[in-house]
Amino acid sequence: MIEFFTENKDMIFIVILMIFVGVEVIGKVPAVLHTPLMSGANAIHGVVVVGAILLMLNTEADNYLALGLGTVAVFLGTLNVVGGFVVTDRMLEMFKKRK
Amino acid sequence: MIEFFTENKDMIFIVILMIFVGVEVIGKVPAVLHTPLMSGANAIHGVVVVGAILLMLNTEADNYLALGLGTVAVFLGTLNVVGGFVVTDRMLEMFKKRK
Amino acid sequence: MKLSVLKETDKGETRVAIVPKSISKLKGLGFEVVIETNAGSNAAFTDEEYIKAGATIATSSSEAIDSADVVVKINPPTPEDIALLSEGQILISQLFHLLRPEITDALKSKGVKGLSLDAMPRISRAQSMDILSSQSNLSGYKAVICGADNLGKIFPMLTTAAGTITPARVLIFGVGVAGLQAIATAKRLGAIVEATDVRPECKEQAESLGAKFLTVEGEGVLVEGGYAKEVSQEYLLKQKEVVNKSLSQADLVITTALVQGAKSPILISQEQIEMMKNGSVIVDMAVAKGGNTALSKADETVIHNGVKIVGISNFPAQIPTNASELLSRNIDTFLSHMVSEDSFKWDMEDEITIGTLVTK
Amino acid sequence: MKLSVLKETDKGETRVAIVPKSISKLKGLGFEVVIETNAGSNAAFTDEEYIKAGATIATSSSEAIDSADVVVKINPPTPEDIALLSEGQILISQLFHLLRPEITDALKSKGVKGLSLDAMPRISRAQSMDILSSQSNLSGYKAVICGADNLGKIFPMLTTAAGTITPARVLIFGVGVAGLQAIATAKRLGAIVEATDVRPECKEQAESLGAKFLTVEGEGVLVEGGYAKEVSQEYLLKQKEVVNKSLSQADLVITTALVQGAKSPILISQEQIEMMKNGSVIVDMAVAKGGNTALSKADETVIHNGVKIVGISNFPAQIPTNASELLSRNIDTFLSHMVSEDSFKWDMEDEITIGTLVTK
Amino acid sequence: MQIDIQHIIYLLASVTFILGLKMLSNAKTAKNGNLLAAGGMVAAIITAIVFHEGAVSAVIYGLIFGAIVLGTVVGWLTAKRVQMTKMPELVSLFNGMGGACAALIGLVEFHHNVGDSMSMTVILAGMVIGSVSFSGSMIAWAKLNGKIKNAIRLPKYNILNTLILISLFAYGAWIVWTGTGSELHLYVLFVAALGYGILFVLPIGGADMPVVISLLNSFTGLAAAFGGFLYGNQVMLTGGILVGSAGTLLTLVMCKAMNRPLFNVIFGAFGAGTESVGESGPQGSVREVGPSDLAVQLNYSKKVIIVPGYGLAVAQAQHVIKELETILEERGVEVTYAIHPVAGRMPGHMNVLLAESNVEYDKLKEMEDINPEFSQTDVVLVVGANDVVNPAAKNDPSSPIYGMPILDVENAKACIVNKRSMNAGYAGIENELFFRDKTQMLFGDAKKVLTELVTELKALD
Amino acid sequence: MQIDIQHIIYLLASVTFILGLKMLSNAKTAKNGNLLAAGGMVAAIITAIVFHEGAVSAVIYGLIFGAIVLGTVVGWLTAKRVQMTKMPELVSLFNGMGGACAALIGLVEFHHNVGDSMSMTVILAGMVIGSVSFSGSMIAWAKLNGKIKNAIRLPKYNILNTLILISLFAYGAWIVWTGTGSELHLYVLFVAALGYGILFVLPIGGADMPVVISLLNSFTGLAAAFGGFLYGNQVMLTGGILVGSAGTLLTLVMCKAMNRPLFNVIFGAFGAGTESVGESGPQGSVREVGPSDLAVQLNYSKKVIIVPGYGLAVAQAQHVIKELETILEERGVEVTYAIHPVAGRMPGHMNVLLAESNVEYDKLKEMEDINPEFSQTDVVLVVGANDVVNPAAKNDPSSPIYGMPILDVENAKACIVNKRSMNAGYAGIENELFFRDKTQMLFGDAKKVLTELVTELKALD
Ligand SMILES: NC(=O)c1ccc[n+]([C@@H]2O[C@H](COP(=O)([O-])OP(=O)(O)OC[C@H]3O[C@@H](n4cnc5c(N)ncnc54)[C@H](OP(=O)(O)O)[C@@H]3O)[C@@H](O)[C@H]2O)c1
Ligand SMILES: NC(=O)c1ccc[n+]([C@@H]2O[C@H](COP(=O)([O-])OP(=O)(O)OC[C@H]3O[C@@H](n4cnc5c(N)ncnc54)[C@H](OP(=O)(O)O)[C@@H]3O)[C@@H](O)[C@H]2O)c1
Ligand SMILES: NC(=O)c1ccc[n+]([C@@H]2O[C@H](COP(=O)([O-])OP(=O)(O)OC[C@H]3O[C@@H](n4cnc5c(N)ncnc54)[C@H](O)[C@@H]3O)[C@@H](O)[C@H]2O)c1
Ligand SMILES: NC(=O)c1ccc[n+]([C@@H]2O[C@H](COP(=O)([O-])OP(=O)(O)OC[C@H]3O[C@@H](n4cnc5c(N)ncnc54)[C@H](O)[C@@H]3O)[C@@H](O)[C@H]2O)c1
Repeated sequence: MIEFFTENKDMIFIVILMIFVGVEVIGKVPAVLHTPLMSGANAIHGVVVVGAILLMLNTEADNYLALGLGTVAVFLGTLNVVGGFVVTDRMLEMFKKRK
Repeated sequence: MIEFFTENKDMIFIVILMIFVGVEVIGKVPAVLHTPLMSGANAIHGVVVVGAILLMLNTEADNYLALGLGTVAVFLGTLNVVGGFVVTDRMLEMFKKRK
Repeated sequence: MKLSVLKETDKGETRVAIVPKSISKLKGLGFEVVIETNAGSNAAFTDEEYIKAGATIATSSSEAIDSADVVVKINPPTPEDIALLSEGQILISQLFHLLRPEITDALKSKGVKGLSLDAMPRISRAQSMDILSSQSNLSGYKAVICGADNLGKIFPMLTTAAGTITPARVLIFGVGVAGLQAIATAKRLGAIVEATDVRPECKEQAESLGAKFLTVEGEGVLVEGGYAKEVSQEYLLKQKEVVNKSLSQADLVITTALVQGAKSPILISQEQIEMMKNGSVIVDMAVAKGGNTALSKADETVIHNGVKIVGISNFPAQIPTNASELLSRNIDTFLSHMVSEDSFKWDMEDEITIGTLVTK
Repeated sequence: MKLSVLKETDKGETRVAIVPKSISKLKGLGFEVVIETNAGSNAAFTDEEYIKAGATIATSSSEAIDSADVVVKINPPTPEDIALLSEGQILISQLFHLLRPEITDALKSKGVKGLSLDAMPRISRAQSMDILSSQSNLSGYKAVICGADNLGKIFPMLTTAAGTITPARVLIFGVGVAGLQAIATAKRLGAIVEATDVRPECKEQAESLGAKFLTVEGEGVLVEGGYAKEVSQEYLLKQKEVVNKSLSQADLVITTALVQGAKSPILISQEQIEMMKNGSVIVDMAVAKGGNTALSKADETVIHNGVKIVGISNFPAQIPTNASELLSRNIDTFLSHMVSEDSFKWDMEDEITIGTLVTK
Repeated sequence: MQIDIQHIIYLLASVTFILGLKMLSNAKTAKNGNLLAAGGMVAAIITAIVFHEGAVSAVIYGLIFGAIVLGTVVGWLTAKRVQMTKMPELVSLFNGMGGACAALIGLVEFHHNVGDSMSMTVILAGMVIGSVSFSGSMIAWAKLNGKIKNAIRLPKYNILNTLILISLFAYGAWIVWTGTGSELHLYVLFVAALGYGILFVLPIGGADMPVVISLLNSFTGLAAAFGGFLYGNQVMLTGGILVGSAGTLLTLVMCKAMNRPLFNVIFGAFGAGTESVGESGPQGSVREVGPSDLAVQLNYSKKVIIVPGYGLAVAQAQHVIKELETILEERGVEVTYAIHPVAGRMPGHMNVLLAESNVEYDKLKEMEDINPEFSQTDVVLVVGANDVVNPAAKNDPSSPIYGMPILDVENAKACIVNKRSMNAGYAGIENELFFRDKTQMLFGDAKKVLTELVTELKALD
Repeated sequence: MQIDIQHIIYLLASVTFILGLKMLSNAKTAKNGNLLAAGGMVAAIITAIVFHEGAVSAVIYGLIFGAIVLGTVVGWLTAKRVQMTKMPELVSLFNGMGGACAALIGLVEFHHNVGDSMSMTVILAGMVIGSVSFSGSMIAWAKLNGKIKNAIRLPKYNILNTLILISLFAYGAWIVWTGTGSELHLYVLFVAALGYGILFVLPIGGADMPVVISLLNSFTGLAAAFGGFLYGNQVMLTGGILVGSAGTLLTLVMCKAMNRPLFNVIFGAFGAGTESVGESGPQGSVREVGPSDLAVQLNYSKKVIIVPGYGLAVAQAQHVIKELETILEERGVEVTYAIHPVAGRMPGHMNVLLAESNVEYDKLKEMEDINPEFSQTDVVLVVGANDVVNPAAKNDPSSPIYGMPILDVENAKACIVNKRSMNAGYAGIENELFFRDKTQMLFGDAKKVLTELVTELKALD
């Protein structure tokens, strides 16, 4: 365990810092922004699509099952990313001063 | 440069994140806390004393100049750390409810 | 249809039933409006203004009543008025049919349809026709002004180089329409206001205007449809206990307590008056119905033991302009409710018609 | 030392110079206090209260004046008072030495030392002895109450089921002590208040109480030590222009403009009164010094063209309790300034002594 | 060299995520923040494809592009077409897609890493969490959608769910421990995780869905982070962790705003409390609004009308309402007051109050004058009034207030009603207005909630 | 193994720094935050010593311990003994010590790293920044201390300073570029940096010292971070960077609070603005206070007396003052109003205003009644009053207000005076009170600053 820690100490520190940043960033958000913020965060975790892409790129061309699942994964991930950002953008429309 | 970057990419990312954390942490501090906060931060950078200690530990026992300067550095660093924390603590006394 | 407005003849009355502003509305309803000359002059409405608004002027009450379809005034008709009225005419005014049945009888025998303004049912949609509300409201204001004028002190607290004047203490009996407006007015002028009423919901209402409410925890009050109907003797005794301290400190006391269809209750006895401060003032707004104190006299100021008891039976007459405006609006709203397509509807299903039509 | 307080004999005067509360202070200064019987009764201070406070009662003014060291009253001494006074006595009252030199002359010839309350220098440390301030302040309040009582309208805006009553518009001329209190009181009651004065600093003061200030951009005003000394004819014309619109909309006008040591300026001419609304009211507080309108008459109500012009020369007498309290405090503070170790100091370096001692 | 640039881009993308989220938490910068993060995302995706080393068959590229293009088109269109009111359920749907993506990655990668216990742990954790997030989100979506109407609760569902959760852990641990590569175990775990997600969300009432979605959102973040760990991919790791931590905090903040303890959120049993308020009444359900949401509505309005009633007087909120007016006017919102002739308990009651707090007389409008203006009004704020805005006066001849003219607040674009409860007013009758579509209830003492509203408004600047 | 534990401890220490700083930015947690960070620091120092690998002579250990013990004793005693008012200068002094420590490290390490341009860069940067911080801090300390009284300005000091700064850069770059190991160059650079520090702070006025100290503070943080880079020591790196970034932001925040653009802060020319306000008047200098500092003072008081004057009326601040009263009373502070008989411009002026905002009559105290109470009062807040609190009425027989009784606000522990400027009141005379030691001026329109004060008070909860 400690060994794992030492190997990945920077990574772990990054994770800890990232948690801090995540928490801090949300810290004082006015309640009105809860939903858009949730939606924006939702789009960001769509970054999982990168994993799906890497998976595809590393899969042999004849592993049809893997390719099939991978393609679906890329599709779903993209949906998450694109849909997420667009819907957030639309939610934020209402914050534009109406004049 | 890019090479330096790649070698230290985690370090650099940590630095970047640390900057974020630093900025976020201060973000909404009420003006009343400016001085104690400054004083607390002042104590924290006293961590430089760790550098002075490492310097001493790595210096040969006969390098008198280095040892002399190093000892002074440790002394000054300790002053920074101890004085900094204590003075901050005293400043914060006034935030105790008087009853 | 011809609608005639009479000049009030009661002593001290200064109001007029219809003001120039209402005339166009009445014309819209199909009325031709005739005003007895100088009917509005005491309320600052000149004949010229009426003419400009589209009315015609009658030089006398007989001229006005003659050939009128509808006759409007505020106070009950005098015997002379009744003599001038003729069969089929409609009279709109206060008729007090329960208290003064002789008037209704006279009208009945003459075949005059009497619509009594004081009999307006106190339901939500009739609020805009309710002259009791509109006039009590103004009275509540005026009672405070009258009290302030009679008092040897000022209302607000003032810290000055020549010492601090303590705020006047005002105590109000009865937190109905008049009582609430009195609270508001006294409070505005800076007094410390206390109030009491038999109805418990008045506490919140009084407090919503910044007054302290003196709650009497007593039995024996019958409240019906928002009105105190009957108050027992025990209750009145309890009330005395509760208010006595406030009474002895009060600079101004305003009483507004009425009980529907009965003499007003005596809330302040002679002994209580005697425990009041030298120089203090009581304004009795219930004096027309007998008064709320043992010593009040209608339209007189009695001074007893250094306490002035001011009894004014017709407060609205002291603010004739506004009072007439509101009355006129009440009446024109009432008429527009009663009339449709240039004639009276006489809808005998309608609560308002049933309530106000006291002689058929 | 014996200090005697006389009962006021002027018509309509209800105040008393010393109230029971001051007596212990006066005794502390070394005075034995004698009060003419019933001196305070109109201001709600009974003889018993005075006795309880430590004073003795004199049955007549002659008894009171006889053997007194100091005689105190509010209004200037009557010829009878003067006849009773004797050499070496000190008289404290208003003496109006500039306007009515005959009084001072009479006192001088009798050898009476006269301390004139109205001659109090208006410096900071004399503020607590300044009866003009203390009485003007109460007058400002009372003038509004009086106006409200005379007006056929109410002050506040009210939205009711019978229509909306628009707020009364009040216009105040002269933003001195009385004018400011009048602004405050009218504003409290809910009126829309406008005010004007020759002194430009009054703008901020009026606004600090919620009034709109009508600035007259004119030359020809001489202001000395905070007092308007002289106002030119051109200025008055300019002022008319500025105020005429407000005047024609006003329901109540209160005038307070005084010019020290001169007749009060006429600010509202007859034509201007004629442009005012039917039913509106003017309360002229300057009427004792000639009045601010062309038609005002002291202690009379003139009705011209539907406009009531109320001239009351002694407003404080209408709030005798508070007015007497403040006066009494002014006087006892004055005395404690003048007296030390049981005798008068006659410090002729002292501005207050110099100013008030008008006959030596 | 390539790899270096790749790292720089990943790093920059991570930074855009942080900045984007940061900017999203401020009304003024939110829109740009979203775009910034989106930009970073695009860069990260392109980088992943372009900088890949080693030969890849064209088919695979084709599949990837196809999936991306399809995903983009479908995602874009769905997001663009959805109605404003349906957005929360769409967020839930998209969140589920992300979770599914993570789950699929786990399913596929499992084989490659059998034996490496660290990797297996990471893969299984990502897969389980992704699956829970997926199935849970789908249930949440169906609920918001109205496809599932009620909170379905198995008997003792709390204990059941906790047991399942523990079993999932244990099972996963066992798979890693034994190092088994068996497909069966993998799929059983997968199905069990899906099942848990469903059971987790099913018992929860509709009112609590936003909290659940936020929680599932942070789950998906966590799943993405595990993916990042697996591939040693920084942008996935940071993006995932960021959403995981921010999402968790957001959930807590939302819980706090709704006064619901975290414990109940995790172990089911939610929704019971608010639902009774939110969906009571014979006439249907009322919509609640909080001071903060109202603050935005007001801040971005052009014209606001305040309708004061007796409750304003009871709460003595006249000074706060004036403060509200001042702030809104400063922000360029036109504010007027509609004074009903019988609002309060005495004629002119409202006038007395509003004069005390120095509201200008010009701002007080009579009923007849203001009624035509409601239709051009963005927000009507009814403060402690009830009977004077009760449509029964117009519609219901049996009502005691029938025939009384009322303020036509319904004509405005939105109508907010502040009162302490659903209790009746003076006339003692129910008010249908509260159940109308355009109406939102702001419950609480007028002085208290308006003070909160003012605070939120100030924070919005 | 050892090295692993060392890393874990360093990591935890870094986290305590972050958490500590975070907690320091909230009044309630600040004290614990400081202790937490101190704990982390102790752990980091012990770790550095204990986990060192390789033999070290006992002498060196002795030196280290000696230095630490001495530093601890001296630091502790100085910090404990200093007066409250002298704390800022002490902070500056300690900051300088930290800078010196960093500079010394650079001086010594230079030799070991000649040739390695990366390390040289890091070392020189740390040394230069540390030196500037050291000498700058010493000047700031001397200024606050009163040892240096005036802002000393060389002619065209702006251009001069900029030139020196550029030269420092260039010189350092040249040393790295050439890879020279010459001691001479090193020491020249060192001295030049010290010189820059001095010239940088000298021209700056006393009022701006807090900003400068904060800036120098972040410099020292940066210097420490370079040290961390050099040794590959995480805790130094993170601690330093944290302080560097937090300090920079803090500096900006402080600049904003003082309305001074960042440009002026870096390129000299500060202090010119406020000094004239801050130190004018024949009677000495006035102390200013901001709404936020005042908020703390009030929040932690037991008894507060408000003295309203004509300015309250002019500003129409009666509603805000009532809000202030309400909040303070909620926090358990006893609030009363002292009404001077001639405050305002008409008798009873204050009564009219305060009645409008519903201040209870009981809370209004007359002069005679309240004067004895001032001595038991923590804070007196004078709002727009002047003559009525002017001690000249008691002390100065030549004053036009001599003999007028006044409110004895001086007897309170602290006296805050709000007005817009140093202008006189009605009587047109100066007020010595404003220059007294216990007095702090809160400049600005009463309504505006009191609103800010209320906002700050709310934030404090
Ligand atoms: N104006 C007059 O002259 C007069 C005289 C007599 C009767 N009335 C009658 O009074 C009624 C007036 O209508 P309205 O709409 O003004 O009043 P209303 O119909 O009585 O409604 C007032 C509402 O305010 C809410 N409320 C009470 N305290 C509150 C607080 N502290 N904070 C927030 N909300 C509060 C109450 O709901 P919750 O309990 O849920 O909070 C109540 O439903 C009419 O029916 C009228 O006929 C008027
Ligand atoms: N009460 C009476 O009956 C009466 C009558 C006539 C005269 N006086 C005289 O008036 C004086 C009253 O004393 P005071 O202490 O109340 O008033 P003051 O001495 O006139 O001082 C008021 C102070 O308020 C400040 N101020 C003005 N507007 C402000 C705003 N918007 N925000 C914050 N501060 C503001 C002014 O300073 P800045 O300009 O720097 O802001 C001024 O120095 C006495 O000298 C008294 O003799 C009283
Ligand atoms: N249409 C409507 O809905 C409508 C119209 C007008 C008034 N009202 C309501 O009717 C009620 C009564 O109004 P009102 O002013 O005409 O009443 P009122 O003039 O009949 O009586 C005045 C007040 O005196 C009180 N009172 C009676 N006996 C008392 C006693 N012994 N001691 C103390 N107080 C006593 C009554 O309770 C009442 O509040 C109020 O609640 C008012 O709001 C309703
Ligand atoms: N001891 C003191 O410091 C002290 C005491 C009392 C009053 N004062 C000040 O003295 C000033 C005057 O007070 P006062 O009430 O006794 O004044 P006043 O009674 O002499 O006059 C009343 C007001 O009328 C105004 N006026 C005169 N001619 C006018 C015209 N033609 N048009 C319009 N307005 C006109 C005056 O400017 C004054 O404001 C005020 O500023 C008051 O605050 C100071």
